[in-house]
Amino acid sequence: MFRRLLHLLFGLLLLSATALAEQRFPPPDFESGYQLPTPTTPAPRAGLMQYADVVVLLSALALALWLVYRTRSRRGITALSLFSLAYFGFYRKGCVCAIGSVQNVALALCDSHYALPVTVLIFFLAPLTVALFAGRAFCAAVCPQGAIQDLVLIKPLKVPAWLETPLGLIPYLFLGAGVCFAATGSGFLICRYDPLVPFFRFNGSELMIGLGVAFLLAGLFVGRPYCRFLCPYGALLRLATLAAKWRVRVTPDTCTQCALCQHSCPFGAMREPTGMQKREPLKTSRLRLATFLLLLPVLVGLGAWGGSQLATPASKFNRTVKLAGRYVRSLTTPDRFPMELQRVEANPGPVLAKAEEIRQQFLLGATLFGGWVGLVFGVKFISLCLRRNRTDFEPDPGTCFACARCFETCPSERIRRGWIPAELETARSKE
Amino acid sequence: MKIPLPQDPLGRREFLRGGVRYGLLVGLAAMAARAVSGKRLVNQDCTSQGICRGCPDYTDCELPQALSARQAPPISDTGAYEEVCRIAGGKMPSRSLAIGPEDRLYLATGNAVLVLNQAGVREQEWTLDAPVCCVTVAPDGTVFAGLRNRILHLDSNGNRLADWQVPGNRTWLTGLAADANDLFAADAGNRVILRLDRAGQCIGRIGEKNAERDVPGFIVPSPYFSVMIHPDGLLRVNNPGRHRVEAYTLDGDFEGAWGKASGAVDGFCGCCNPIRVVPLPDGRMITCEKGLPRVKIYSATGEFESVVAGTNAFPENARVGAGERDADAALAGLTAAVDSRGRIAILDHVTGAVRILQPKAGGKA
Amino acid sequence: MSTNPKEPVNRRNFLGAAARVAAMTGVGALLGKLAGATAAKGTVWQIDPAKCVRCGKCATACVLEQSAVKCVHAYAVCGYCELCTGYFGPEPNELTTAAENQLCPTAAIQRTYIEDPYYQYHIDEKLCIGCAKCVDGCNRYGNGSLFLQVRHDRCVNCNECAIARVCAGDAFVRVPVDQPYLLKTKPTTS
Amino acid sequence: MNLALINSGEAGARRTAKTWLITAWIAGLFCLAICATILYQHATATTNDPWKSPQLLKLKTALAAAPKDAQIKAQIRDLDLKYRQRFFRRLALDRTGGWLLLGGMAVFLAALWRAKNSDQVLSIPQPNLQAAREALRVEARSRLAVAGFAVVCVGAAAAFIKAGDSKMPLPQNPAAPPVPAAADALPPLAEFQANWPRFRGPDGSGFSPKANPPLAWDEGAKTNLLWKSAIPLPGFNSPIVWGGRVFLSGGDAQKREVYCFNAADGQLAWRRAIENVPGSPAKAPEVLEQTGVAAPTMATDGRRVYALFANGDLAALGLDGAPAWSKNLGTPKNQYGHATSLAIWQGKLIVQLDQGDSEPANSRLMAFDGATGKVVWEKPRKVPGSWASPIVVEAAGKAQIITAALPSLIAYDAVSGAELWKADVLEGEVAPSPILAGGLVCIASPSSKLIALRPDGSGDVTKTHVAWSNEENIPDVTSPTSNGELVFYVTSSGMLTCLDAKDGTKLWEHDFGTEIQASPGISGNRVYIVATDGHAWVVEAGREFKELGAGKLEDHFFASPAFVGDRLYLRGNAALYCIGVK
Repeated sequence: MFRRLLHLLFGLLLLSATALAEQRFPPPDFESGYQLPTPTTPAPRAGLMQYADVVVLLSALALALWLVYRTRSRRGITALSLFSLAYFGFYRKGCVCAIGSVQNVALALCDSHYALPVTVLIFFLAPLTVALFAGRAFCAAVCPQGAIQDLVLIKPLKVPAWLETPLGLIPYLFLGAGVCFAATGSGFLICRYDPLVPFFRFNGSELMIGLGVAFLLAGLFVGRPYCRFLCPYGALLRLATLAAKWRVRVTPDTCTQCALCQHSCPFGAMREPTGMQKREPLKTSRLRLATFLLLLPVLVGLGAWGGSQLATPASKFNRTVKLAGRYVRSLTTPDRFPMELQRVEANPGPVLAKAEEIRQQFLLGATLFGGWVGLVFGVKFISLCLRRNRTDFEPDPGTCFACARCFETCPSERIRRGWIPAELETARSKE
Repeated sequence: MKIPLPQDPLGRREFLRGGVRYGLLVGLAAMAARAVSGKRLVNQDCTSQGICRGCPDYTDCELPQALSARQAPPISDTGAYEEVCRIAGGKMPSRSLAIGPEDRLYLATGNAVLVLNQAGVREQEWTLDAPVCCVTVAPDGTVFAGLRNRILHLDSNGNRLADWQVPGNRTWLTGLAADANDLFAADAGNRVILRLDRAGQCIGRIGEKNAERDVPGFIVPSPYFSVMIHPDGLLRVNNPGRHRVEAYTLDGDFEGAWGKASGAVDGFCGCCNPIRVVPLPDGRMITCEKGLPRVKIYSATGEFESVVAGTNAFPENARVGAGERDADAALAGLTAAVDSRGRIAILDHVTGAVRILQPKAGGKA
Repeated sequence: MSTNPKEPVNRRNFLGAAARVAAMTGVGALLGKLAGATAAKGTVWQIDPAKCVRCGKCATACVLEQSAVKCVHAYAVCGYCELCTGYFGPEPNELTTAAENQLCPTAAIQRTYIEDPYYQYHIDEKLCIGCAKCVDGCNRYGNGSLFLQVRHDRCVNCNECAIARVCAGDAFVRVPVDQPYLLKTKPTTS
Repeated sequence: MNLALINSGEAGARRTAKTWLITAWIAGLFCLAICATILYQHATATTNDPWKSPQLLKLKTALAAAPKDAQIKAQIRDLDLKYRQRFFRRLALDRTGGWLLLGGMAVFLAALWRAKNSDQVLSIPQPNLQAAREALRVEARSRLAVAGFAVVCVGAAAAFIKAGDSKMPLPQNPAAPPVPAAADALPPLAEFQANWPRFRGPDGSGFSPKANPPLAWDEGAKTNLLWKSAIPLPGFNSPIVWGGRVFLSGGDAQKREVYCFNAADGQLAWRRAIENVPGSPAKAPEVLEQTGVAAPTMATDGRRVYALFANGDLAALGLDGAPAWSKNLGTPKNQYGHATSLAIWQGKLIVQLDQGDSEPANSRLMAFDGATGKVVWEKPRKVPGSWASPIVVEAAGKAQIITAALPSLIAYDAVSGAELWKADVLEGEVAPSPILAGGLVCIASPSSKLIALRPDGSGDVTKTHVAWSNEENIPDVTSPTSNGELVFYVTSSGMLTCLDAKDGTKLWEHDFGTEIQASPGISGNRVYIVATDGHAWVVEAGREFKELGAGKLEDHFFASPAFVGDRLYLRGNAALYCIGVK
């Protein structure tokens, strides 16, 4: 605090000093009394308004938790989704969002030149902390990208479980790549390839608008394709929910195992009771588990090696490395757009050195990324061999978006709400 | 029958207790991490990733070193002159050049006047108390150095003979010329040529707009304005806004003008050229331009004769637009001077280098 | 740590609690690590005019169809020339406002006569597309009073600026939100 | 059991559903129409934006050709207005279109949602009797699918690596200027002349017309000494310079090495030991200490550098130090040690390998292909060992290699190696090299006379083509230098003499009074003379003696200076010095 005050004072001193020293070459001496206009400088959105965004985010998160756990209201969730879409989407134009904040945090950790705005840090941490305790309430109704997909979902088709498993790995890979690029200062991949943001802005490149339309059209039939098969922040939240204390429970009462909730879930998040599953011979499954456990370090090692091979081609996506490469090539063959090369030609040493430094960073980053990919695959193989005991239908907290669709289909919930008479239920249970 | 909610609502006390515990945990971890990673201040550099704090200050910029490190091609292919010598520039911007007795070079660089001998060896360095905008050498060997609104009269060893304040808050001196009795100062800020006597008294204002005397007035959009005494006894002043060179008597009568706006080789390019005019002993005139940095020779009557040095001889100068920094610190530009042997010295304001050109043997020069 | 006393302490709950504690410790560590690297003020994108090379990509690379970058005129630096190289193309046919003489492709510069021999040049922001043609003309020959700036009434302040990514001069910088412009004229003069 | 029907009547629900469905259709079509309009506008307008319309550009060019044509002006104005209006119309349409589309989509979704809801029939799913078996099958399939996806990822990564060309076009040492890719085409002549590619400069006469090094330097006062870098092994060869790099060789009885320094900062960019050369003798040659094993100066063609050592090792290295080829030519029999430098001409490496004491023994002149090291041609020479270096000059319409040895100056055709002419004018131990001075070949016969010959003869020209000769202050070791107009030469005792290149008349002499072993050089209009004890003088290359400056370094100098750009490179016994203005 004190330091900041000092900075402020110093800044003021400096400003007044330069004001005294400054003397500009005088413009013409107009005889007609013409007064020099001053250029207009429309102010950006005030800095304080960012904190309003934070307040809205935190309130929406709290409200979503309340709607999911207390009122269990699908209608309320839909309403909040609409609000979030309007506020974070169309009003705030999708920036800054929790999904992109991952990269800002990664950059701030690796680049000492970058100052991370506090608001971005909160956007990163708040949904994550909530997920650590109570699941993906953020995805349910606060995230505008999720909201727009949830709202366009008209006729959900089931994605076969065997297909869903590998596709569900993509977010982890995207997360790894996004962090690797951000940490090396090579750009924000996740923001660049966010297909839904162009809708919020009514503007965007042809490629991104096309991708966005494709995702929304697919979203008419496949529940939340971006959230499930691409969103890197979703991958983080999915990991966080492993530790979640509270989970969404479908039935307020004992589960009647009617499977209605499983059918109502458009995201394939409902897990059936294990009693209905057939068991393999214990020996087979144990052997398989042991194999995959042994395979895990191998996969990580292979991934790391493969990743290190990716380093050089991937580093060419970095501007500095690309520029240095162009400069070196331009020594033998003329460059098509020499304007960019001017700042290297004047003094190539620092740029070449910087490019080399970034390449080294990429070597580390890509190796880690490769190891991460190996880990993701290895853990997935292992998890496919593990089986938890479930007595009731319950949502998988990692994939459940807490959208509250299943609540209303549960007969017990309908009875609780008085939508069907309790007698009917008791009659049924007597049957 | 009322079925209760599936989970027991979280009690307030329990919520608070949990909150405090986790809060403490997070706080402890944060402090530990901070202690381990050490304090880090966000660097204040302006990089594309970094954040730029505070107002940028353009005025105190040194010349980018890289620029001066570059090597411009020698002047030889074009025109009637060839480069015989090049004196490398320093780090500070150079703004003016004059040639004095024994063909010494007087270079206004930063806050100083440098005196170099013919071979480019630095003989003296006179540090003054403000940036030197222009310099000239009187026939008696004394030197006049123009600061923004002051003129210093120095003897040949740099001792101060006089220090004259030029009144007016718009004053911005950019050119000086001296004959045996008078000193002419080009004041770009007030768009006027001042005539001063040896006591520093202003005894005439030349070229102010005056319909009665048929004086059109100078248009000087930027601090590039100079005056020279022509061998025919008249003054020659560049009027950049009108793209021409104008002739005045020492008393301020407008005697005529020549020059036209054109990017072609015989005209003056851009919006405000020429930036300087220098007479040769035989009455012909050297003109300097910026934008397309080039030095040309016109006959005494204003017919284009030849190119001394073309744009490709000054690649750095061509690249640096005036707007790269505040217009006050305008970098681009060339200054020419002629020595006793008819050789032309050209100062490149951007690199600070001085090129000395001599007429090609057998060439028409 | 704070398992619900009403819930039985089974393996799953215990593991969950342990993971939570670990995760929250991680969050704390992250906070500590970033403690010196945060800024309370937000930042916005801006062009450093000293670095701009007038490559023209501002007009095409912005996520907005009509770019958020527009030309700004520092009147105090302007020479008010009749032959303005930011307004007229090279070798203008006549010094008039006719279309064939203008450099600006969208006729966004308004030229008005003030007095002999001075003319005022004013940017009509609604029409300006940030193509930097006038900026190049003015900087190459003139005083450089025309320069590009990100206009914050239009900029959506993307997390990663799409123009910054392709800027030939690497001129885009993040500036504090309370000093959002890098103008060529300073606010105060003596 | 049908729970939904408890809430609503079936028929009513169907009717409502149908209404909503129709609404959805209408809204959907509306959205499509808007999309189509926007797309159409984009397709038609983008090519004709006012700033890239080829039509407008063409008209403007036409106007420049005919500046008075009012019709063209009118056309430009019309077209300009049209395109601008269309451009801004398109922008406006995009904005409003966005909102209309949003509205349409909202209606479309709401209607579809209502249609679906009112049509909803909730029924308890029938228990799936196969569920248990399916669960196992799904698990197995998932594993397969994950494995398949892993394979896809690996494939994608491999394709990425392959497409991305995993070689980085960055130099290994970022401080060193990057090496141009080795191309078969040789660098242009201008580049050759701007550098210092061989002993005593591009043409071997020690003359650089454009270089402009400073006039004075002093190591003690630290003026104009840009850098100084220690040279690991000794050698009497002179530095050569190419593209911001300075090359030298050095060696002792055990090792022979080539060094590359960055001209920018003097850092040793690389050093390469020349070893494992096929046929190289195990024993070091017997050489005098005053000659050493690394007396021949290297040469470069801008693609590779070449080095020759006293044991006959000849090596070619890339500019980045990568070995290209090497061979041993047999240790030349030479009582002092082989000292003749390499010459280069159009990618051919010229090696003059004279040997034998007084009797000629296997002396020869060889030309190698620089890229491969293959012998292009080889000519025997009936001369004993010599220490002068050959030069390649363009004279009488031919590229001639001029060689000097006892007793003849012999010229060869550079293309074929055929002998062109010879002149028996030399005596003593031939160490000074020939130069070209104003169209004449100039050679010092050690301590006896300086002879200039017209290089346009054939056969024995001893009697016919001597243009002039002079016998004053003739050097025994150093070579003369010339700017085409004047010839300068300096004796070991420090006497500098200036002759007119046209007729050999002496113009002036000046005694520096100190030992000088390095050949002088001319840069622009200045002669640079470096004495053994580190003193140096800069003298105007004029018809009168005029000292322009002086230099002092704390070292001993035998090698010839190299002039490139604004710099002067000097090799001392201990270090390499770069003189220039900071």
